[in-house]
Amino acid sequence: MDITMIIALATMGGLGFVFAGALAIADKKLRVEENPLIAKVNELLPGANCGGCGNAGCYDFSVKLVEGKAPVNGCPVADPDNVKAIAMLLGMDSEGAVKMIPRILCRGGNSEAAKKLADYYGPLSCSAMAIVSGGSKLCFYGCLGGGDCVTACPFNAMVMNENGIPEVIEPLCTGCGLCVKACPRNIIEMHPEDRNVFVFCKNHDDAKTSKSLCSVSCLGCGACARKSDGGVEMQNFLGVINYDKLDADKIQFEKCTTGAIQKIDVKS
Amino acid sequence: MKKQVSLTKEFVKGIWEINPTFKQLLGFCPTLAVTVSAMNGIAMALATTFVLIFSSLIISLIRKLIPGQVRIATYIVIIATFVTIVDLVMKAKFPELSKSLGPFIPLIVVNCVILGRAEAFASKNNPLRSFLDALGNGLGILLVLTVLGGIREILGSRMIFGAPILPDSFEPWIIMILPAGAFLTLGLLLGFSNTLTERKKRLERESLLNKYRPAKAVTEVKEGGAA
Amino acid sequence: MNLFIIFISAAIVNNFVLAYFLGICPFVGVSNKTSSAVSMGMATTFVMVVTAIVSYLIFAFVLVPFKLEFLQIPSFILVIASLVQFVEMVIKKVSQPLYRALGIFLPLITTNCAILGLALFISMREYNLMESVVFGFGAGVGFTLALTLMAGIREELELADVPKGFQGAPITLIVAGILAMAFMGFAGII
Amino acid sequence: MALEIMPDSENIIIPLSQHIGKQAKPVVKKGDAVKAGSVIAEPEGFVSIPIHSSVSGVVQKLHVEPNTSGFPKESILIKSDGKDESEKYEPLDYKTVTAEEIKERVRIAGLVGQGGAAFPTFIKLTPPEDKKIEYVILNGCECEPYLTRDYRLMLERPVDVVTGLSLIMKAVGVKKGMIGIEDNKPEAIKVLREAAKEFPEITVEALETKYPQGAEKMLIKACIGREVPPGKLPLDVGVIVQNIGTATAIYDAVVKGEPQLYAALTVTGKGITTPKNLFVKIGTSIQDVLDYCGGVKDDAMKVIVGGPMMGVAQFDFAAPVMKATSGIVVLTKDEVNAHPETPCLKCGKCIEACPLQLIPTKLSRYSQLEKYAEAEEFNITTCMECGTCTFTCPANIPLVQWIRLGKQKVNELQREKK
Amino acid sequence: MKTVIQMLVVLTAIGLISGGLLFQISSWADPMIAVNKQKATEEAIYIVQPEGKSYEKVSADGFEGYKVFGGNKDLIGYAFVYEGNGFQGKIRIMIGIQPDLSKISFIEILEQSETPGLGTKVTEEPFKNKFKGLNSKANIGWVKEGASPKDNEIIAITGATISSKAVVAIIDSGLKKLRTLKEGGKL
Amino acid sequence: MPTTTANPAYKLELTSSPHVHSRWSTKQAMWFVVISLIPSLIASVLFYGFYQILIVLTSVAVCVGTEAGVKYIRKREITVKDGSAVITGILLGMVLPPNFSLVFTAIGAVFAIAIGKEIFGGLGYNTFNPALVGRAFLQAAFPVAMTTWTIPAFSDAVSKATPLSSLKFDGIPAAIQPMFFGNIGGSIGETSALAILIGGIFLLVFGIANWRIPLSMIIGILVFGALIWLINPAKYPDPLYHLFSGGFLFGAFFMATDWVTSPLTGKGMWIFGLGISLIVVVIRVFGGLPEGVMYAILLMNAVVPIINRYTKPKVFGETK
Repeated sequence: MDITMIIALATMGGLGFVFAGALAIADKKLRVEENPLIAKVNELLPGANCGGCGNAGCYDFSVKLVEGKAPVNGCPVADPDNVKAIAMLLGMDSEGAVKMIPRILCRGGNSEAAKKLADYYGPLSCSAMAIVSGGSKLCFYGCLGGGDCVTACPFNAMVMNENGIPEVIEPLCTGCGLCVKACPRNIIEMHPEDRNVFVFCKNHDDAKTSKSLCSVSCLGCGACARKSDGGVEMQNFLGVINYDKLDADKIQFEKCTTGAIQKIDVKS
Repeated sequence: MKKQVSLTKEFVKGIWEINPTFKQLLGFCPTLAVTVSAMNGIAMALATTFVLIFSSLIISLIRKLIPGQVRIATYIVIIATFVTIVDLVMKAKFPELSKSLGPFIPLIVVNCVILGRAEAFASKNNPLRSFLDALGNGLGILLVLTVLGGIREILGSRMIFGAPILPDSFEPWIIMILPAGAFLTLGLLLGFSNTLTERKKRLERESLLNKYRPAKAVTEVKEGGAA
Repeated sequence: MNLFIIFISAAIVNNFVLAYFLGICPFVGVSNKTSSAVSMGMATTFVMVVTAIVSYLIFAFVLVPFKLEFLQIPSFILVIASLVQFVEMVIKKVSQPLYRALGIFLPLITTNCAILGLALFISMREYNLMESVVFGFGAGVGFTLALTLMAGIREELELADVPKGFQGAPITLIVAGILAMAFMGFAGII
Repeated sequence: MALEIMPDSENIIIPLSQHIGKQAKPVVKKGDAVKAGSVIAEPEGFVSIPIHSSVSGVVQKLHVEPNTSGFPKESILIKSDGKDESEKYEPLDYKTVTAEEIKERVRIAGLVGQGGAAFPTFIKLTPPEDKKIEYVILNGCECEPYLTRDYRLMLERPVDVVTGLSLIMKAVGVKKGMIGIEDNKPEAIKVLREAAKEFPEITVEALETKYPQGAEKMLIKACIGREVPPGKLPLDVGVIVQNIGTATAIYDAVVKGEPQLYAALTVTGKGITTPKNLFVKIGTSIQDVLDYCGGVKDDAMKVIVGGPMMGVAQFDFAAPVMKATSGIVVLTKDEVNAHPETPCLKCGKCIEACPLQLIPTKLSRYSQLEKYAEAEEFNITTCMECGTCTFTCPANIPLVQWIRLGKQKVNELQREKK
Repeated sequence: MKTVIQMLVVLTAIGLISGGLLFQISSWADPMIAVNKQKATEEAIYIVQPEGKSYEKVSADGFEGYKVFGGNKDLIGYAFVYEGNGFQGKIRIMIGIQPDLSKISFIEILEQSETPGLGTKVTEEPFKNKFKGLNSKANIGWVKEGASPKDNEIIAITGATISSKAVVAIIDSGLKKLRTLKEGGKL
Repeated sequence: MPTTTANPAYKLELTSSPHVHSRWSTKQAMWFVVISLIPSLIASVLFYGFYQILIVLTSVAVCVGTEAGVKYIRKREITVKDGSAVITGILLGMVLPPNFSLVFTAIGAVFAIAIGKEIFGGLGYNTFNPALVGRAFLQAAFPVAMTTWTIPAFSDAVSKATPLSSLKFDGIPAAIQPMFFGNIGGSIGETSALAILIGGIFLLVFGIANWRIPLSMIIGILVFGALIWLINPAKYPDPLYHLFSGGFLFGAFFMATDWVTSPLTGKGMWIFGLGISLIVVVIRVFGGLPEGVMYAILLMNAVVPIINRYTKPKVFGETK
C-alpha cells in the first residue's frame, strides 16, 4: 500500500473520528432538552403561521399544545385528520373539532342601505371609514363595504360582491376568524358549519328609524320570536337567536317583512 | 402518515412542481455563477445531478445506520467525496470545461439542493424513490440552468451553444454575461414563473367561486330598493 | 499595503455576493430585517475569519506536505461544519445574549458557500496566514455590507406595491442585480 | 366681527356626553319644565360633569340624536318657551374666593376645556399631589386658522380673561401666569397687557405666528422653552394650559355664578353668506346657526365643526352646538383644494412640517399596512393630529386619517397587552 | 454510550471510505491532469513560436522560460510566461520572442478575468496580432486609436484601454526581466 | 336614529381632517422639474445639434409608453400624466453621449422604467433613480457606444474625449472655462455647467429640490477633491476640476435631488450628499473608470433606507 494512501485514510478517518468524538462529547455536555413530541406535533400542523390560534406561529402553538396550554382544536386551519392525529399523539380526545365558518350578518349593500347626505371621500378601508363619521351609509351598525375582511383573509376566501357586501367562498375558508377581527362593525360571526338560521342584521335602532335607514334591516317587530319558544329573543329592537333552544320549524320566516331572519341552505 | 405517491410522480415533481430553483429557492449560487452560456449551464447541471443521484442513493442505503447527531456531518462527507470525484474526472477528461466552470465545481458541496434533498427525502425514503427524486430534481436544475444559460448567451453574445444565431447587426448586451445580468435574468424569470403560478391560483379561485357561491337563502326574500 | 488591497478587494470591489455569487442563499433568506442582517453578517464574518485561519493551517501543514490536495473539499467542509457547530454550542453555553444575537444564525452558515469558497480561494491564491485572515475578514465585511444594504432596501419594499409574483426572492435578485451594476463603478480600484 | 349673541332656537338638543369621560345621567323626564341653568343631568363617576339646560322650556324626550362628532349620542330634547328664565349660582368675589370654592364651582358649573378635547376643567385644576406645577399658561393663540373667537374674546373681555386666569392660578396655587399670543394680534397683546397691570404675576408673551402654535406642547415650548416628552402631559413639566374661552367661562361661573350656557364660536369660510362671531346657546342645531348667518352658499363643499385643520366634517345639520364647539367653517371647493391622491414620493415635506418631529409618511403607511408594531416604534401615539402634514403633502395622502386609525389600533393592542 | 460508539464508528468509517476512494480516483486522475497541463503549456509555446518543433525548459532566478528549437534543432527563440494585474484581476501571458530579443513572435493570453466582451477583447486575434513582429529592442508602448503607432507601439482597444495597457505593461516588464537575465548570461 | 336634514342645493363631502390643503401637488412639482431641464437641453442642441432632441424625445416616448404598458398589464390606473415618466425619459436622454443610437436609447428607456421603477411598484416606491438604472444598464450592456464622444460645435479641440477621460487615460487636463460653458466633450445634458446651474437654481428657488443635497455634494467634492489634490497637485486634478467636469453638477441638481430616492431628513441629506462626493472622488482618482457620479448616486440610493433609519429625528420632547 502506498504511503500517501495511508495518510489519506488516516486524515479522513481521523477527522471523522475527532469530529464524531467532539460532537458526542458536546452532545452529552451541552445538550438542550426538548420534548421530541413538539417536533412531531409541529409536523402535523399546516405551517401557515397565520396566527389564527393566537400564538406567535405554528411552532409556538405546538409547544403550547405539548405543554397542555392550548386546546387541541385550537388551530382553526388544520385539517380534521391531522387534528385527530395530534390528539392521538397527545393522548387526548378531539372533541368539537367542527369546522367554523364566518357568517356576514348584514345584507344592507349599496342597493338596500341608505346613503348619507355627504359622500365619504378617502381611503376605502372599513376601519379608516369608521373613524370619519362612520362611513357613507346612514346605518351605524351595518357593513361599510370597504372590504377589510377580504384583505384580512390570508386564504383568499372572501370577495366583495357587486352589491358591496362580502361573501365567503366556503371551500377555501379555513375558519381562522381573522375576518371577524378585521370588521370594525362586528357584523361577522363564526358559526359551526351546519347552523342554518341567522338574523342578518345588527341594527339596534327602533323600528321607525331602522326602516328609514335600510330596506332589509331587522325592525325589531318580534314576529319571529313569538312562537319560537325562546329560539329567538328580542334584545333592544333586534332579534337574537339562542341556538340552544332554536327549532327552525317553529320560526315563521314568512312573517319577517324585511327578510332579516332567514334559513339558509348549508352544504353538509 | 404521508400517503405514498406513485413512482412516476416522485420523479416528475422535481422538474417543475418542486423545482429546486423556482419553487424551493435553493442553489442560487451555481445557478447564477456558471450560466454565461447554455453549455456551461448543462455541464454544471449534469455534474450536480451526478452528485445528487449518488449521494441520495448512498444516504438512502445507509440511512438507518447513521445516528442523528452526526447526520449532517456524514451527509456532507459523502457529498464532498462525490464532488471531488466529479472534479477530478472533469479535470482529467474535460480540461476545457473544468477551466470554464472554474471554482464552482467544488462548491456543489454546499449547494443547498443536495443537502436539502438528502435531509428532506433520501434520509426518509428507500433507494429507488430517492433515486427517482434525485433524478427529477436534477432534471429540474438542468431545465433552469439551460434556459438561464441560453437566455444569457443569446443576448450577451449573440450565440447559442457557441453558434451565432442572431444577426451581426444585433449588438450583444454585455451586461448579460456580467454578474448583474445573472441576477436580473434570474430575478425576472423567477418573477414571471411566480406570476404564472399566482395567475393559475387566481383562476382556480374564480372557478371555485362560481361553483360554490355562499349558502343561499332558502326562504324567499323581498329585495327592497334604497330607503 | 498589500493587506489593505486584499481587504478592499474582498470587501467591495470583488464582493463575494455581488461579484462571485457566493452566499446567495442566506443573502436572499436573511435579508428581510436589518437587525437580523447585521447579526448574520457579524456571525458570518466571525466564522470566515476562523475558517480562514483553520483552512490555511490544514492546507499548509497537512494537505500540501503530504500531497493530499485532492482531500481539500471533504476535509475543509468537515472542519468548517464541525467548527461552526462547536462554536455554536460553546456560545450557547457561555453567553445566552450572545447566542440569541449571533448563535441562532450559525447553523445557517455551515452550508453557506461563501465560507467554503473562502477556504478554496485561500488555497488557490496561495495566501499566507496574515493575508488569509485579512481576506477572510474583508470577505465577511463585504458580505455584511451587501446583506445590510439589501435588508434596508427590503424593509422599504415591504411598504411598496411590488407586483405579487415579484415579491420576495425575485425582487431581491433584481435589486441585487442593480446593486451589482452599481458596484461595477469600483472596478479597477485594486 | 364682534361677538354677538344669537337668539334662542326653538328646539334644543343637549347631548349627555359633551366631554371626555363618562356620560352624564339624566335627572329630568319628558314633560319636565326647566329653566336656563337647571341641571338636567348629573355627573356619573369622577371624570364626568353635570349638564345644564341652556334655555327655559319643556323637556320633550330622551333620544339618540345626531352629534357633531359624527356619531349619534344620547341627548335630551328641550322645546324652548321663549321666556328665558334662568337659574344661577351665588356670585363670588374673585378677590376673596378660596381655591376649593373655585374648583367646586367649576365642577358644578360643568365647564370643559375649550381647546377641542373637552376635558372637564375641574380635573385639570386638580393636579395630582406629586406634580409640582409652576406655570399656568393661557392659550391666546387661536387653535386653528380661520377661527377668531379667542381673539374677539380677548379684545372684548380682556379683564374677564385676566381675572379668569388669576382664578385658575389661585385654584391650582401657582404664582406664575402667562398669556401666550401670536404676534399677528398686536391689538390683543396691547389690551391684555393693559388689563394685566392689576395682576403683577401675570405676563403676556408675544409668540411667533405659525400653525399649530396653539397646541399645548407647542405653546409650552414657545412660552417657557420646555418640551413635553412623548406620552407625558404638560403637568409633567409643571405647566397647566388653559384656553381663553375657558378663562372667561371660569370668570362667568365664579364671579357671575353662571353655568356654561353659551359656546363662543366663529362661523366663517367662503361658503357662508355672512361670517360672524357668535355666542350660541348650547344645543342649538348647526342648521339654525347657519341660517342665522344667512345660510350656506351653493358652492359649499364641506361644513366643518371645529377648525379646518382638526374639525369634523358634518353630514347632518341637526347636530347641536356643544360646550367645546369653537367654530363652524363652511368651505368651498376652492378652499379645500383637494387633489387626487398620488403615491408618496418621500419628499420629506411632512417631516419638515411636523411640529412633533415625527415621520408622518411612514406612520401612515405602517398603519395602512397594519404594521402596528413598527408604527408604535415610530411613536405613532405621540401624534396630536394637528393636520399640518396632510395640509403640506403634495401627494394629498390622508396621512392624519391613517395615523388616527393607527393610534387607535396601537392603543387597543397596548391595552390588550396589559 | 451505544450511540457514541455508533457515531464514532459511522463517521470514521465514512471518512475512511471517502479517503480511500478519493485516493484511488486521484491516483487514476492525477497523471492525466498532469498530461493535460503539459499539453496546454506545449500548445501555448507552439502558438507563440509557430515554427517551434521542440523546446527545453530553462530556469534562473526563479524565472521560468523555454528555449524553443526549430526543425533542425536551432534556437528560434524563447517562450516564457509572465503575469501581472489587469483591470480586474491577474493576467497571465505566454510571450514568444526572437533569440536576440529584438522582436516579439507572438503572444497568448493564458488567464485573465477582464470585463467580458470588453477587456476580454485582448484575448482575441486582432489584438494579439498587433504584437506580431513588434520591435522589442527597447521598451514597448501603446497609443490610442486614431494616433499612428511607432514600430514598438500598438493601438489600444477602444473602450478597453486599461486592459490593453495592462497587457503591454506585463509584456514590457517581462521583457525587461528577460533582458537582464540575458545580459547576465543566465539564459 | 333620525333622518338627515335634506338640503339638495349642494353636495357635501365627508373626509377626515384637515379639510384644507396646500397649493402644491406632485404633478405640478414634476412639471417644474421638466421646465428646469430646458436650459440644459438648449445648451446641448447648441453644442451638439438637433439630433440630441431626437434622443431625448425617443427616450421620453419609450419611457411613457413603457409605464403605460406596465400599468395596463398590472390593471392599475394609468398615471403617465403625473409627469414622472417624462422626467425619467428626459433625464435618461440627457445622460447619454451625444449622437447615441436611438435603438439603444429605447432599450435603456424600457429598462429604466420597467426594472428601475415599475417592478418596485411604480412612482414613489423605487429604491434607485430610474434614469440612472437605465444608464447603468446601457453602460454595462454597450460600453463602447456609451464611451464614444462627439466634438462640440464650437470647439477647436482635436480630442473627442471628455475632460475626465482625457485626464485619466492621457494625463491631459482640460481648461475650466469651456467646461463651465459646456464647449467640451460630455453627455448631452451635462456639458454646460452654466445651463445646469440655471435650471438647478430654478428648482431650489421653488423648493422642489432640497438645497441640502446639492450644497452638501458641492462642499463634499471640494473638500475631498482638495484633500487628494494637496497630496500630489501634479498628479491629481484640483477640486474645481472635479466640480465642473463630468456629470457632477447634473447629478447634484437633477439626479441626487430626486425625492423618492433621497433621504427623508435634513441630516440624512447631508450624509447622502457627502457620501456621493466621497465615492465620486474615490472612483475618479483610484478607480479604473474616468467618471463615477452615476455609480456614486446609485450606491448611495441603496444606502438611503439605512440612512433614514439612523437619522430618524428625535421626537419632540424625547430625551436621549
